[in-house]
Amino acid sequence: MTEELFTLFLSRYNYWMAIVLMLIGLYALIAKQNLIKKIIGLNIFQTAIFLFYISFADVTGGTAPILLPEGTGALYVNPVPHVLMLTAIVVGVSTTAVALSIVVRISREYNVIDDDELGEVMQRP
Amino acid sequence: MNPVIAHLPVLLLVLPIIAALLILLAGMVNRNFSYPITLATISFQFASSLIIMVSVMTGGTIHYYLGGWAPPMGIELVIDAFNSYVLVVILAMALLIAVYARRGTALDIPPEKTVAFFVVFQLLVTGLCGMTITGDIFNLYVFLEIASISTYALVASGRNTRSLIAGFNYLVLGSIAAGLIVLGIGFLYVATGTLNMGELAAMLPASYGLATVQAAFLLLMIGFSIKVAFFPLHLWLPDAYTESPSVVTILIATATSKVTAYAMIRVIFSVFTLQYITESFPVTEMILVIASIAIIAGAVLAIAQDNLKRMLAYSSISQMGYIMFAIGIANQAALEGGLLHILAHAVMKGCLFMVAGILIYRTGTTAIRQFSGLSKTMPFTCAAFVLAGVSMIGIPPTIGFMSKYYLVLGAVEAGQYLAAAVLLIGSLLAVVYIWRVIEIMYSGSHQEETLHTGAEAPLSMLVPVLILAASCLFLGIFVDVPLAIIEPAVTLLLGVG
Amino acid sequence: MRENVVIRTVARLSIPFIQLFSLYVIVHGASGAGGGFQGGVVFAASFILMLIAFGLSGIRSRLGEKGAMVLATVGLFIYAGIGLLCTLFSGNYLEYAAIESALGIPHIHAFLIDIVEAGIGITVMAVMTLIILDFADREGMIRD
Amino acid sequence: MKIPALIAVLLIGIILFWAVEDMPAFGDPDAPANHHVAQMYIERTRPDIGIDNIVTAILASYRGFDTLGETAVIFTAGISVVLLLRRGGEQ
Repeated sequence: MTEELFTLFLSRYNYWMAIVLMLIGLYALIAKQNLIKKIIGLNIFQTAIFLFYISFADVTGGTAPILLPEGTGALYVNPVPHVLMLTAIVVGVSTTAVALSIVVRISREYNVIDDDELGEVMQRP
Repeated sequence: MNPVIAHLPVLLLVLPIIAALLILLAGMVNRNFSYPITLATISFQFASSLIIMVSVMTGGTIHYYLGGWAPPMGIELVIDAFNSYVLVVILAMALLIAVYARRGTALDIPPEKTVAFFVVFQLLVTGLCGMTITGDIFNLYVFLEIASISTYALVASGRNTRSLIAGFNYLVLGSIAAGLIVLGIGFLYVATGTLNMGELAAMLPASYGLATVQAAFLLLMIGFSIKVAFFPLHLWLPDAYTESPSVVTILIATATSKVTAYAMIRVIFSVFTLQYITESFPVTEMILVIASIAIIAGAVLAIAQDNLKRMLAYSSISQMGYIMFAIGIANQAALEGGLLHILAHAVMKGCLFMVAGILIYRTGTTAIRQFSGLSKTMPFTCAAFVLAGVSMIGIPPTIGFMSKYYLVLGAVEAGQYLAAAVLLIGSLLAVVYIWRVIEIMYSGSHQEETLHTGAEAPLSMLVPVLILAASCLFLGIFVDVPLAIIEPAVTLLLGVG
Repeated sequence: MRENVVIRTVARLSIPFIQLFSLYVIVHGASGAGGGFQGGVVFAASFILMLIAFGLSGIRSRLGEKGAMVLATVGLFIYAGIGLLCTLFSGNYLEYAAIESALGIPHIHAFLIDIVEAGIGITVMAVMTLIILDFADREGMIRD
Repeated sequence: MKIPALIAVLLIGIILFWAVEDMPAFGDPDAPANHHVAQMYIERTRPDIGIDNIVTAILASYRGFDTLGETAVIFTAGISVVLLLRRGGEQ
């Protein structure tokens, strides 16, 4: 049983790592009080998703998905997740940019970037 | 087919993106140019959506292969009865909101920001259209992000600085949702190796038993539930609806929430199937329970509110529960009711939020108790509120009654009498929170509060409100018109399984 | 920021190379690692270096907010416009093969991909610069 | 906020770790994801498009519409930052 679990872990350690990273990011995103730390958590969360996609694209012994000269037989890794993640990276950058600009505005208007203090601000009429 | 009409599905998405560029460039020359271009573009989109709906009804489902690559290699746009209907609903709302926005933005958006506001507004509408008509699940995510990022910015764009905090909280929860959705898409891709929705539906049954597929389903459901704000995951919604500029509130309450609900239904019934949620991975009972809690809890919370916009926001949570309720019952009548409720809720809530926007515009307050006697100075606006409110409660012959009638019918057919009772309780609770406002508006006992500065609302704001209020009535009387497209849509959704 | 000779000299020397490299990355996208997004970000990095070394006025004299906004629209317009061009040659949207068969020029497919990548690169570069400019301008942290 | 965060992490974590069990092993060439569409792209990039980089071929041609959407996303972000941060008197 233990051995089985261990093999299961070893053959799929990439997913475990991605998931652990994802959960760290998710925790920071929800639990951290400082808004900038929340954004860092968001970035960790998104990066873990990239890692997940790229890692399942891998093929043992495969080379980068750039075609070798004709006639050379080669095993290529899966190119699709790479394409999808290029798109997702751009989305991540865009989200971060908007998030940071909202935080800049918040700090300009209220002079705080802390969730607790903002909660007090929201309580005021 | 006429070449322009053949390309209409993609022109519907691409021309507005180019128009958004034009809005920006023209707006840099003169800020007053941006609004007419926005209005013209959204009118074009609405006209195209009508043409598309007619050609879908006569000629069947439209497939458009982008780049000429047939799926699964390329991305396709698929327009069938279901999404052509949703497309018309959201674009009709977007057009009315665009008309309303001419004066509606004046209060909330500083004049130097109007250009950027309309660019982002246009991109949001386009993103929603893209979500509606795409047939590729990753493309759905890309358009979801266009819509989400523009929504975060629009929510935070107003003069009201509290909207920044609401916008940030929305961004955090929305990003978690988007992350879970893209993860779910990844799991589906791992299990099947394709991203095309039609092909996923064909290939998934072979791997229904895999934990990967079941996790993908759960992740997608959690993600979409956050985006739609289904009950326990609604935390971002009240603040975002209350604090954001009126025009943005109307748009996200009507168009955005409807399209996200559409995407959820599409994923449940067209990627997974009816058979999956009833047999392989039975979740309908659970969805029904959550939906019932959402209907009751949303309505109870709405009763407790003193701020008109916040009350309507909680009412939205309750009303979106009705759509989820239809998924939980999942038979012909209930889904017809659910799809009809997409239209009904867009029309009613659009009208109510527009009235709320007018009241803020004229009186500067959203506190319900300060609305006493408003019916004397603003008779048309208040009459529209009454009509939409009556529809919200579900009194015949309004559209709100018809959608709830079909939902009850579906629940009874399925033998879920308790669930049918929940719908009636929800309506009773709606009476309480809607009637309270109407009573204050028409009683006029506290005349000492002299905030009734303006007379009736400006015409460009009043006309959309009156159109929507009339629609509440006439769509209910002539309910066969929307049902003509809803029936084939439901058959399509259920027929796959 | 006080004037710093070392930073300014190094920046002045390396900025042209960074920009040249970014163009290489964009053009190289068809045959090897690279692409519009990556190249655009590298190009934007050169502007960030410029901002750090020469301050806001140093970068504004080369690319201001208005210029960046116009460039962002130009890049996106190139992409969307090429797609529309394909529909004029009776293909589907973004169907480069339609242009290839209509004009009879071989390899135009790869050429169009390069143009599209350049469009992406321009938009990404312009938007990144725009974001940096808007952030830097407001906080009063970076001065000349 | 610590307790809701832990609950969310626990919930999502259980779903994810449960899903891993049925995933293909790391680097498995026989995984469904590495077959079907991925193989088609690898085989047809050269005859269809005539460039070497498969990722670019998919990005710009096969799934070009995604990339148009991606460019629109970054444009949206740029204008959103302008909308949020820029003060008056500059237009």
